[in-house]
Amino acid sequence: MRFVDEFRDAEQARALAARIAARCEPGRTYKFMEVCGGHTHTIYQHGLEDYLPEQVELVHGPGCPVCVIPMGRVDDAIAIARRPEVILTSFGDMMRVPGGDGSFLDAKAAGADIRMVYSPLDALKIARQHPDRQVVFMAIGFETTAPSTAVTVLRAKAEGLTNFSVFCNHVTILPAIKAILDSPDQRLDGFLGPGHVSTVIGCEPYRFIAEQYGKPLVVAGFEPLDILHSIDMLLAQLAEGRCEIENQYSRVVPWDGNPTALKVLGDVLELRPFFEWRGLGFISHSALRLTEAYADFDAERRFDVPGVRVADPQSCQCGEVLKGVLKPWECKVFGTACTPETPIGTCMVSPEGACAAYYNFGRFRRQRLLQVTAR
Amino acid sequence: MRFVDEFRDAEQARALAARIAARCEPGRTYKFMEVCGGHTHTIYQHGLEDYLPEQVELVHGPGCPVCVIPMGRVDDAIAIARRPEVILTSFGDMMRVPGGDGSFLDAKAAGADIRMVYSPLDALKIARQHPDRQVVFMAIGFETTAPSTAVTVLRAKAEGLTNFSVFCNHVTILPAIKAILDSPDQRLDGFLGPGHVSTVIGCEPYRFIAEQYGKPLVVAGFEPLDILHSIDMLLAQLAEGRCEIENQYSRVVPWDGNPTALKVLGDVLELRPFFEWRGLGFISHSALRLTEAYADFDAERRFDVPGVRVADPQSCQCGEVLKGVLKPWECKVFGTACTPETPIGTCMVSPEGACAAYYNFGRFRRQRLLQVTAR
Amino acid sequence: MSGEVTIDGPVTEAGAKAVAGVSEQAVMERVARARRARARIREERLTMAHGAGGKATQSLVEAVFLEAFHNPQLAALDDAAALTVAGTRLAFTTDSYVVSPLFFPGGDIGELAVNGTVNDLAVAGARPLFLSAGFILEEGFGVADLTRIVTSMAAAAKAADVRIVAGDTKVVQRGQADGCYITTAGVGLRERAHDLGVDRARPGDVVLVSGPVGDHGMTVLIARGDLDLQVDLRSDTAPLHGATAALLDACGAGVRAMRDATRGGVATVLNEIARAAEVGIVVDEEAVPVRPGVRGAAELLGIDPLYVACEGRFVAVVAPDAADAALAALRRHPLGEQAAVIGRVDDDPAHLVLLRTRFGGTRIMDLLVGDPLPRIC
Amino acid sequence: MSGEVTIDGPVTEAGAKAVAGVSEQAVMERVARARRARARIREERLTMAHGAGGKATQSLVEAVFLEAFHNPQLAALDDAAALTVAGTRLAFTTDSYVVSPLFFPGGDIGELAVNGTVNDLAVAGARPLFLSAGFILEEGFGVADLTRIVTSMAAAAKAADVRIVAGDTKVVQRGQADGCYITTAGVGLRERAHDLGVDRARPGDVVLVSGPVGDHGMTVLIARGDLDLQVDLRSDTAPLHGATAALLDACGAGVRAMRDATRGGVATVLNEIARAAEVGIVVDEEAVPVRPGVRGAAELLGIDPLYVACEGRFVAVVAPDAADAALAALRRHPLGEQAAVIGRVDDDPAHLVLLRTRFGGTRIMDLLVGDPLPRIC
Amino acid sequence: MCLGIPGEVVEIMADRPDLAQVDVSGVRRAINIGLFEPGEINEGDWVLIHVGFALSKIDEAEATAAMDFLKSLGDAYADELTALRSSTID
Amino acid sequence: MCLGIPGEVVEIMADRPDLAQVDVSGVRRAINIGLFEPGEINEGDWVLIHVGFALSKIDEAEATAAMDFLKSLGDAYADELTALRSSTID
Ligand code: SF4
Ligand code: SF4
Ligand SMILES: [Mg+2]
Ligand SMILES: [Mg+2]
Ligand SMILES: [Mg+2]
Ligand SMILES: [Mg+2]
Ligand SMILES: [Mg+2]
Ligand SMILES: [Mg+2]
Ligand SMILES: [Mg+2]
Ligand SMILES: [Mg+2]
Ligand SMILES: [Mg+2]
Ligand SMILES: [Mg+2]
Repeated sequence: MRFVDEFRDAEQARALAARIAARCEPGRTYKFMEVCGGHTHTIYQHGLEDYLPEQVELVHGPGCPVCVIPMGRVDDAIAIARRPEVILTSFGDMMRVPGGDGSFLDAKAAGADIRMVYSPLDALKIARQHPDRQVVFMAIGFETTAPSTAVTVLRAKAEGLTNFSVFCNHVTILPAIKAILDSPDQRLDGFLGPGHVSTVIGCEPYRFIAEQYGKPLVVAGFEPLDILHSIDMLLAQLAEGRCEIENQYSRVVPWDGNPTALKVLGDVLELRPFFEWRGLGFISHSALRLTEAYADFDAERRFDVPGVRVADPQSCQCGEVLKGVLKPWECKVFGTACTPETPIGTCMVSPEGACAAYYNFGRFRRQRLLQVTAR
Repeated sequence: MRFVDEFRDAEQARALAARIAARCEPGRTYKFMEVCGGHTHTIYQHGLEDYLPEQVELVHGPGCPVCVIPMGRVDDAIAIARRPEVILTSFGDMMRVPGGDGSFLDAKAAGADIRMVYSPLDALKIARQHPDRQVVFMAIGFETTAPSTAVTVLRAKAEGLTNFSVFCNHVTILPAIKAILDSPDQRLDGFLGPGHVSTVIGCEPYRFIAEQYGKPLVVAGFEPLDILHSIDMLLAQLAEGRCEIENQYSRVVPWDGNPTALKVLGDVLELRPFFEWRGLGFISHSALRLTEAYADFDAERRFDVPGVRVADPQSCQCGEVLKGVLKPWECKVFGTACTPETPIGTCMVSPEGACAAYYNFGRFRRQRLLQVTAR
Repeated sequence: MSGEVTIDGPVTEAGAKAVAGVSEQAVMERVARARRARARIREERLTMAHGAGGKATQSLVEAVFLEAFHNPQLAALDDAAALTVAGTRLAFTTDSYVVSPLFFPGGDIGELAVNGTVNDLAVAGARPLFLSAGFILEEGFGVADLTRIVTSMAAAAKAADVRIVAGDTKVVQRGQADGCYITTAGVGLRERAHDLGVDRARPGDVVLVSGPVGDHGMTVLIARGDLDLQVDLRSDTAPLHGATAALLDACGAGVRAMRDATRGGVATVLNEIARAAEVGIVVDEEAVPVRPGVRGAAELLGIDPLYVACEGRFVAVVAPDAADAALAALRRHPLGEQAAVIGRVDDDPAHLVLLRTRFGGTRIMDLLVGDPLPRIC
Repeated sequence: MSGEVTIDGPVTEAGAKAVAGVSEQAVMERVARARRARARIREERLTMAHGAGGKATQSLVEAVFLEAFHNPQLAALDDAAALTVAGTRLAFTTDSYVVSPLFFPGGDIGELAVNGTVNDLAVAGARPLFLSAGFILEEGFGVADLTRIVTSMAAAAKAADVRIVAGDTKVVQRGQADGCYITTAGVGLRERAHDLGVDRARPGDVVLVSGPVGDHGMTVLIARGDLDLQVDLRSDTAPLHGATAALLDACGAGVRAMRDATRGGVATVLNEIARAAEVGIVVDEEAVPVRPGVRGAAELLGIDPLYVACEGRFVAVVAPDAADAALAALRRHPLGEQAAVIGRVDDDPAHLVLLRTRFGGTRIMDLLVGDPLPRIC
Repeated sequence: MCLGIPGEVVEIMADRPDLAQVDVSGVRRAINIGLFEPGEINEGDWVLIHVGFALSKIDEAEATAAMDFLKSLGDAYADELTALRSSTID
Repeated sequence: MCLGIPGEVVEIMADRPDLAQVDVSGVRRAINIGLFEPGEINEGDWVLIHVGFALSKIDEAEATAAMDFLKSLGDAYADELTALRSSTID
């Protein structure tokens, strides 16, 4: 596959690994946060850490759209889905995310009409096919996904559809990064910036990270060589005493993002004053909702949404994991009470979630594995 | 079973058979019409003709509610049932009755929501359970069944149900009997009167049959001894030169019928100016519909009923059979193209239908059967 | 309620004349030939009648399945196929269970799925040994209900001395099943040398039924609740291998055929025998054991108990000289205490079952058309 | 799109301290023990995940079915139960087929229902002989479609040299099935003396796959149409008895185990082997044959082709010295032209499958949790 | 036409006087007695049931009279047969 | 986050200029190109696809540059390794 396989080459990985190892100062450790769950997934899926020296530690950030949804929002969505007239549509990713009283999959098993879609436009298609039903799209995702929702709403309006609405859970990445930088217990040496968010917002908005917080950030692609390359770039900045925003993923990310997408997004969606993030609590101006002009398509206005607030389970330490304070295995319930089959926290659900990636793809007994596979 | 088994006694049947045989004048044949399909069913189910001398011939009348429904009414009902909001409810008897384009069973298989009920009140229950649907009851039957429909409509009104209506196909027996008596090709010696219709209308209304047409009528019960007894009573009248209305079924039929039922019926239902009968064509004042006061519960007013008119198939001779002009086996398609699995006419559908009873329970090679079973 | 009467009917003389001169006998012989003709399926879509065990089912099986799969074992349409593998005489059968409700007085779908397949092996004269079970489960189905069903299957398997050795589970979307469907297949060993088969009935043979008929079907119909009937009835579901073995032990080759009277009831089994063996069967209605509750419900609903399914009763055809031993052997078995001789095989009228009614009359007892639906006429 | 940021999160130090002093290694050993623990089922209701072939299916099978039906043949969870009846070595298996759509490029539910059961017998080392077929049909299902399915079954049976000797048909109400479900069971003869079993894999053994993986599952997923993808793919459905026989002829007792890679794909089969034999398996991602269309669709949908079902591919574990002969034998067979050695068995880490990625890294390849759902993250 | 079946009224429902429990050979069902005036149908009465309604109250005296008549015919016939047989045997 | 996959635009739909057919390893799908101005996306372009939308147009020059850089590293490393090996053998 073009633009994919080229960036999965083992030989070049070995070269990059050697370069990375060479850059590490003896006795110093480097802690980088991959903001994005997509990076986490790549790291584990390809076994990328096998190429990293012990000195380089990657910690998982808050950039998994599924992981940051608070339980109460899941319950709210289920409450909407339980209405007999409603078809709730959702990406497959959401199906197993636990709310306070089960997941979409459980609600579906109990009779709610919940359907998976691949694109928000598929939800629109379902709305056209079922004029007698109310079709609600459970919108999740960062700035990457929000423009697609916005286009879909524009289309619904243009077609005059009265049975389509959006339950909007779009979040924005910058306030989450700022929250982490403001967290007192965090010591990071730099960031792997979210590649696909950046296709929309570009690279400029990260400047405050370098300038106000003094941390370098490299916007990174999602193939394993992209990540190794980005780590190499971060190490280079540190070695050279630079602190900049760089773009490793320039084949996909224009420095200024996608102006058309930003315009559509600004037309249809606006910042909420506050939004709750799983584990992180309420963060101001961190999420999106439909503007007044599109209020007719806002499920929160169309339906009586209970606005459930569910305290995270006592045992859940997703917040710490999302902030990079704890490694997944340091959570008390990791891998025993909390597994991908019976997730307690959302980080265990999405294959992008730090805990799920760690559990499914494993990093444990890493030396042993290397030994075994090298035979 | 009390009031049932006593009237199925083989020994008493033999006594009655002897008496009947003794009453028959040598060289004379007797042709009696059992008006009622229930009688037809009893006759075949119990093999009653084994007890009758060749001189006594029973011919089947028009009294099978299913058999007289014209194909167009079936099609109309299916058109209603096809509406997505409608649940059509119907007695099991109607399920296989062919319209111009298939039966209820076929329409159900093709997606219409058609459900069987045992009582019109069950249809009401379904309406209560599905407030978001329109529940239509396909009402069929003579004066026996019409009062139950009337009570059901009264109850629906009392409960203020707005999602229940009746597609009324109730017919009245007297115009049909009169039509047969007026038919030029009919030579009958008397009638077995419809026992269960008479529980409602009583025996008086038949008087014109004796007085204007000079035919005796005995209101007959439905157990085999009831029928043999009634035949004996008819033969007695003929032998004695009487021509009267008599009531063999006095344990169930009061001479004056059921005044409460008649009142309810008169309140809720009224005669239609005309109604089409399968095979008999249009007969004036022969069927019932809801009165103006209950117009809200009339499916014909609530829905846009197409009012389909379907010519009976060329090969169909149900009319002749219903009038007793043809025996079932004399119809050209009997038992070959027209069978209970693939009925062309309605007489082949209901187990009360003359053709179905004849086909299913058989009378053919009657002597041979007697031979075989007597071994 | 009365008024002027006018008539606008078709002319009738033409029709009446069309068949003038043709005798009833000639017509009825033509009809009899048509009755025996190979089944065709005319509908474009399946209706519930195609699953009811009567004529529509027969048409479906003959026109679609036998047509495609033609081989002698299947064509016999026996309860179980008789196979010989490396010299070992096996019986092999399958049935799918879709009963509603899943739990009913006297049993549940799990017990049924074991007993039904055990019985198909048993009436084929085989010793039931191993079962497989394929589950099709509806999304949302209760795990507790499933556990109850599976536990009941295990108990039934133990009671029937068979092992469930192979299985499969599928889950389908909500609304694409009715909770739980089970398909079992069974393998048995045909230990006895002599073969059974419904085509082996001979004129003079005697027909027995192992107990009261219709309990299962009527129990389930009423348990559905639509009819609002209450009655103290229980399904007759039971494994018949003991009773069939007792009969075979007592009569040996005197047993011509056995068949469990499931879907379509005793009447259907008798018709299948009459067709397969090209014989007539005359049944004495009075002799057929029917419980009062079954009879009462049947009268209320306008259904004939002889067409109502049993799940623990079988019909046996035995040679005339084995009849007494057969009845005695059955009556000694707990599941055959009310066994009865209900009729006999005759050479004529071939392919037909005749009923000598309780009233003393005679009629044909044909395969059912469509479902045995409650009726009001 | 920017503004004042405030935080109102939980205190984090407490959590962080709770595990202080516990090593990653200690935690991961506890986790590994939990991984191996007997499956439990916690849900009150079944979800689609219970039918997807991954962990939920495993829990359901172990906690409900094995628990109730405990017997050695079933507990082996082999593709087919190994039975011995009157000295004859038989294999017996069943599967239910609920595929949607019923017709897809390269096959249909009928062909699948025959091949699937034939394959379960074949990979058990048996010669497939006889099948049964139970049909659960939805009221309203088209007779023409049914005929097409049944005709296709007949052709598949002929191709696989088996006979369909027993059958059953049920019709359920409209809305209580998805057109047509088929459950087949199969009986085969275990002609060879040596036994196969997924518990027989030994460290040092070599793992092969008979051809490109995921064609069937991806074809069906795309044929459903919801994803609006067009691709030139066909189901790989095929009877494997010829290929398995060729392998057994070539390697005899060198063949330890075979399993067809159906629901859950090759990854699931490998996990089943690792669990049953208490071994580790190391797979070379690069060596696994995957067609470009499958790969492209998998990337688009965020699905791993190793978890996607095949219906005409099997995994074989062979002794080290039989590996070359095995690969050669498979490659000579038309269904094994693209056969490949994809990994080997190791003694450690027991119960786990490790994937050496194309990129040169290593990761666990566990049983799937839930359905392989298309995802956007 | 119109399947009708005799059943015994075993209970008038207290809260719904238009409903009665009837018994048919041990089978029970609630039926509607709204085609009779209140008080007309009582426990112990036999009624003819049609589509879930009591259509008619069975007149036991009339039933007995009919049965007696039929029985008398049967007896007479049996006597005659016996006489016939003895005459033949003689 | 946000699975994105490169695909080649093989057709702009004539009747729906906001839709394009893309090809990913032989798999085709219609995707929405409404996040670009009309004319910005053309046949032969490669785009990054996310939830059925083209999110970004892939810059082939940048991609080539990145690949060349990585390749140069790889080649250098390979040379080094060869050198190392020869030195060991020697
Ligand atoms: S192990 Fe579970 S509860 Fe703990 S941080 Fe991970 S997802 Fe949250
Ligand atoms: S045989 Fe058929 S068409 Fe002819 S009269 Fe009877 S029902 Fe009508
Ligand atoms: Mg059977
Ligand atoms: Mg069977
Ligand atoms: Mg059911
Ligand atoms: Mg059976
Ligand atoms: Mg299976
Ligand atoms: Mg298998
Ligand atoms: Mg199997
Ligand atoms: Mg399907
Ligand atoms: Mg299988
Ligand atoms: Mg069967």
